[in-house]
Amino acid sequence: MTRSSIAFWAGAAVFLAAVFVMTQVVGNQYPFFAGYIILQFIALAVAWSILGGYAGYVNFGTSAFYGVGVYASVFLVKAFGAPLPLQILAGAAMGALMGLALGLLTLRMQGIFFSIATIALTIVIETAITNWRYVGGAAGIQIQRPEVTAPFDNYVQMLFFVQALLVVLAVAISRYIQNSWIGRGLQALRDDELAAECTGVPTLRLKLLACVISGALMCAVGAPAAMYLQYADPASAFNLNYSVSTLAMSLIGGTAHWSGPIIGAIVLATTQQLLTVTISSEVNVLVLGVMLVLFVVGAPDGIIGLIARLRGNRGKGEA
Amino acid sequence: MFSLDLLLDAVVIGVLLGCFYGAVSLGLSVSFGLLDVPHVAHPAFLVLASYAVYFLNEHYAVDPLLAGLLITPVFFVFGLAAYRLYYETFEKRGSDAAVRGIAFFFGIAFIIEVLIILQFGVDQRSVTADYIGKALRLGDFRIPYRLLVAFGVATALTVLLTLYLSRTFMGRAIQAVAQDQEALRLMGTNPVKIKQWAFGIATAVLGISGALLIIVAPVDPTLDRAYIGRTFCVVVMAGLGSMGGTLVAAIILGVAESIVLTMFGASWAPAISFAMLLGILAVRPQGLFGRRS
Amino acid sequence: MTLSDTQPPLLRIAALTKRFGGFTALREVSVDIRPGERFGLIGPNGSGKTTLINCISGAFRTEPGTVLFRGEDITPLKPHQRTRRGIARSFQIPRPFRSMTVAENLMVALDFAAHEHVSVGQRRDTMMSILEQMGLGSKANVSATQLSQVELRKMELARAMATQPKLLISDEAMAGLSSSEVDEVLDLLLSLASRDITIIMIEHIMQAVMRFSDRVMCLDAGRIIAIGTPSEVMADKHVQEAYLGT
Amino acid sequence: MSKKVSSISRRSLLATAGAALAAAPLGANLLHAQQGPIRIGMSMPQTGGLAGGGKASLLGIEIWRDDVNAAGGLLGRKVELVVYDDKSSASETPAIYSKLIDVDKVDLLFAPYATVPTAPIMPMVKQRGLLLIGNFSFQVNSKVGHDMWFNNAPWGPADSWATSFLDIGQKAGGKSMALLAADQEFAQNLAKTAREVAAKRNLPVVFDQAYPPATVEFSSIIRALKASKPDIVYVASYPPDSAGILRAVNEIGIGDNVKVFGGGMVGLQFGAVMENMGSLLNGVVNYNTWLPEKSMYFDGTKEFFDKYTKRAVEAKIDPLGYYLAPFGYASGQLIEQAIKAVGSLDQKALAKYLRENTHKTIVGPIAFSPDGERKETAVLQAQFRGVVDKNMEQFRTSGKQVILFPDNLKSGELIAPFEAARK
Repeated sequence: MTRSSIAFWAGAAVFLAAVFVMTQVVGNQYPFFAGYIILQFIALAVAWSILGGYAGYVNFGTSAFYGVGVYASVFLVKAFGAPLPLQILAGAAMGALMGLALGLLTLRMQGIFFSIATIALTIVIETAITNWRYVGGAAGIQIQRPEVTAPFDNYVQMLFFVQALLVVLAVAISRYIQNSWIGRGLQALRDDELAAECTGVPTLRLKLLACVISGALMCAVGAPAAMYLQYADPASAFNLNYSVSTLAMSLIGGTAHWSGPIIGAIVLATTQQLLTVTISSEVNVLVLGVMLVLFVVGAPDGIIGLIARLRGNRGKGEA
Repeated sequence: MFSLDLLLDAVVIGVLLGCFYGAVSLGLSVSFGLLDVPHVAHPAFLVLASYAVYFLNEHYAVDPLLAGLLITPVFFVFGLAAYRLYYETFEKRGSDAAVRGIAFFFGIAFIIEVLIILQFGVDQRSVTADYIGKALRLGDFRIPYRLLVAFGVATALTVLLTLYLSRTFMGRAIQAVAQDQEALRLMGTNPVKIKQWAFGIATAVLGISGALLIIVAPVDPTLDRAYIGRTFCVVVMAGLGSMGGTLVAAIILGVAESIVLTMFGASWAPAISFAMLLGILAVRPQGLFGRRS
Repeated sequence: MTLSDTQPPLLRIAALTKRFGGFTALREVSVDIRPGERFGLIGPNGSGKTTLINCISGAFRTEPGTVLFRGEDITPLKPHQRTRRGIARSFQIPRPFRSMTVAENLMVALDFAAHEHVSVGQRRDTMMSILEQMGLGSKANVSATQLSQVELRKMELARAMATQPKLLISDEAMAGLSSSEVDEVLDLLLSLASRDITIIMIEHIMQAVMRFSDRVMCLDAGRIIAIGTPSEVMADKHVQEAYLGT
Repeated sequence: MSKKVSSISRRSLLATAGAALAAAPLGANLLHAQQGPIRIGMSMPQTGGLAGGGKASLLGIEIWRDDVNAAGGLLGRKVELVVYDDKSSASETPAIYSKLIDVDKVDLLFAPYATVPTAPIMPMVKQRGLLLIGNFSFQVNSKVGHDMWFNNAPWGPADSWATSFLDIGQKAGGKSMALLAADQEFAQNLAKTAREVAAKRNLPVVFDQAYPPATVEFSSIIRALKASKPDIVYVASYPPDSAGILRAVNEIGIGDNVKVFGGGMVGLQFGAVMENMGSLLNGVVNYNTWLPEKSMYFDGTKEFFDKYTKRAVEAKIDPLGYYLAPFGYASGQLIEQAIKAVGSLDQKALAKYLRENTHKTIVGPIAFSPDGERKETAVLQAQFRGVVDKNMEQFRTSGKQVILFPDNLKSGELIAPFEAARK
């Protein structure tokens, strides 16, 4: 293991330990409720940018994957009373399949066509779920949580920890991809697809791989949301907000490095959570809009890019 | 339930509805189809135009279509400015313009949404005119005048835009810029100027499209979200940049939707049209009337 | 083509036709390229040179017609599969991976197209030695966007070389360069050719083509109008007509 | 730590203060003023699809707060509202209510407007044993079974809605029903009960369609409905669609055999929509919660609307505000009466009081059944009459919407068939 790998895994271990200790010590529930949402967006943004960031294929269908994750859980709970780990695994499997199908169908298309196709896919899936009476259809469905298992004494605390695990998983995968030949291949095809092909990069296969991994992770992230809300309805599960927010988070953070989406998600999700409980009105939406515009105009490489530029300048100053 | 009468009726209504979809997509067909600008704020501009029309209709009793015409110069200038901003910040910098452009236009769309809410509130608004709420009777058939207006406006806009693009110098330059920017640069014309002009035209068209939107159905500030999918689908299905193709694709979409609404499970209507788009993209990525090989 | 050829051809193009809609860009083009050959491809603008390259490298699908490489029919293969079999190319307008450094540009090729599996360390050594050969040793960690025109051309060739090709196609690698730079690139290509790499060179600069090529082929309007030694082709009256205009 | 101490002392102080209240109000006020206000927490949709209703509902609650504070507050303490925007989405409310409970430590909870944002918080308030005043959600407690839930909406038993409408239709001679419902949560719930009631009565359902959200044009669907020749047309629709449906009905026609049309169209209660629809509304029999008919005025109703009308203009929200705003005010009145009677903020005691008594509000007397819904439905079915175009003020006068149900509030008789009532 290289030094940076050791540092990364040590950091991940410390993070998980801290999350775990928090679930055991903190009695106030709010940090877990709000923290869950923030963690969920981190995982979504990281998963999204595997395809959207590294490969440059903008997936508008985050909400489709997220929603399918939610409804995979709803179905499993209703049909078999399946436990949480199984829900997440099933979600991931569904997501991988969906990613594969989406990829096969659309990845031959150039950039923006792919994006449009993902919008279409979202609507098709949402309509299908809306018409599926077994999982509640348009009317939505209320779900009973099972008893919480030790060592947690509260379900939301457990979900918080589970979501933290998913974040670590997503980041580890994203980091691995970036540092491996896969990441280099994706970066090459994002820069220039034909040049990449002519340099030996199997672009279609790599894109499919990215699509499958990204899809599996996004669905897995959605799966525990059914238990978090104890309620699911198509309009909320397939909300456009998920698609736009993950896109925004990745871009605000920067897509050049695996840490970009994390930073972006922390900044934007925390801001949104804070605004929800402070200003709390349409200004909230306005802030998202203004942040998006300011960042893509003023900091095209995101916060990561800003930091790099600052460092670069300082380095030059010293030299 | 099946009857020939109903089917015929569904087709007629579908064609008219499709014309409406076409009319609200034409601007996008220029801005996205010809100029490759990922203009996801197109529907937000559209709703903004509807509110402008509403304002004129409500306070000065201006006919909605006339109001739509009146705001086109304003929207033209607005479009010029929007493209300039987009160009300076994205296109000029080259790669990745599409991804950031999408985020940028989403941001713009949200800002417009909120500004409308702050100015007009969240209630839905509609306009009044003689042709709203009445229908043309043809024997057993009844066709709402609203939709006939949509039909007329859509055809007129399509014909005008097609003529403009093929007959005028500027129009041909716009077509050329869509094909090959380099060639145009060699000819000594500045492609940026031409694209800016074209984006202005695309936005100006939205003035009339916006009027149509509020004539056909009431609008509310967040209506734009429902039209992102629809308008992009029409443009992509048509194949980028063909005005006539846009209208035809929109009509196909309208007819499909109308038939499903009438004959089969209505709640499947959106899935049908978008599945159709997915199918077309899978088989024929350049769209039905695509310019790209 | 001539009977004196005892070796099988490295690349055989047989009755290749390419249409774009109603426009025929290539018409029944057939030609064999011998191993180790320095092959020049000339023709006026729009004659189909780049289209032919795109068909050989796999960027365009061709039908009818076949492309055989070392005896294998590669017509159905994708570009990356052809690259892995040993066909590399550069682009008329350089297409670097803009978000990467020069070294990373080469690493893509080494990661994906290298024939044998070697350690990361060895790959880095290979990469550096290619860069040194190309005179880009000092630019390894410079972003591809900061290179000059001639450096970009060299980097494209270096990236192509990093795929360890048997056939290198150079698409107007000298366009827009000064005469001293042209000589620089030409020397590079000649040194590559001396190492058993077959090279197809597309070029407008006649001097360079004449100096470089064993054999020259001239295309006009998608057809072969002449093929032979440089001097034969230059003397051909069809070629002169094509260049001086009809 | 300090917070815990203060909350304990607050509770003990409350007990003494409650007793002292009647005897020495002025002194008690001084005492309690130092304790800080009673804080009522809620989320409310202020953006997204439910924002229109949410804002009107909130204004109703705010007017109650101002009234009660003007009268000296509750238990001598001022009332304060803590309100967050849930963006009309289910995914926002769990975190918001956790914040209200665990961080803001509010004294009482109100639910957000509508079912979707309310559903996810039901298990949470049940688990914590908290009182929750519901706000126009539909059958959200039926599966959860929380005994400290009280819905301010006049819905009553789940099927009463369909029952009253079908009663009217059948009395007018209707022998078949057509059902057109939006493919969204509330409308689908209505449609479901309508199907059940129809089945119970052997009323054939000749047309049953769910139309998707964001449908632009209803002409073809109305044409298909017309072709099925129903006597009763039950429509469960959302605001943007209600207008589209009525327009299409007006343009396409619906057939002479239709006796009654309407039932569950959301949107025809909002001023802006009604003004825009104008004469298209005539003849429609639709549900309502409050109407300016003589029978609907109770103690304080008129004063409330005087205040509302003034403030709605500034806030750019529904100028009429019949649908939700008075019920927001009534939510406040419910809690006000309970606190006054119990004399403390003890949630169990408040819930017991609310469950066992009938409460006077500006929307009439309210009594709850064990599931926390109204004991009897107070959903009005009213027919639009003599409405003219482009006139908001007409809706403030009686007679524009004649109440047909319930009997005790009735202000007129049905005019049938539908086409006749349109003239």
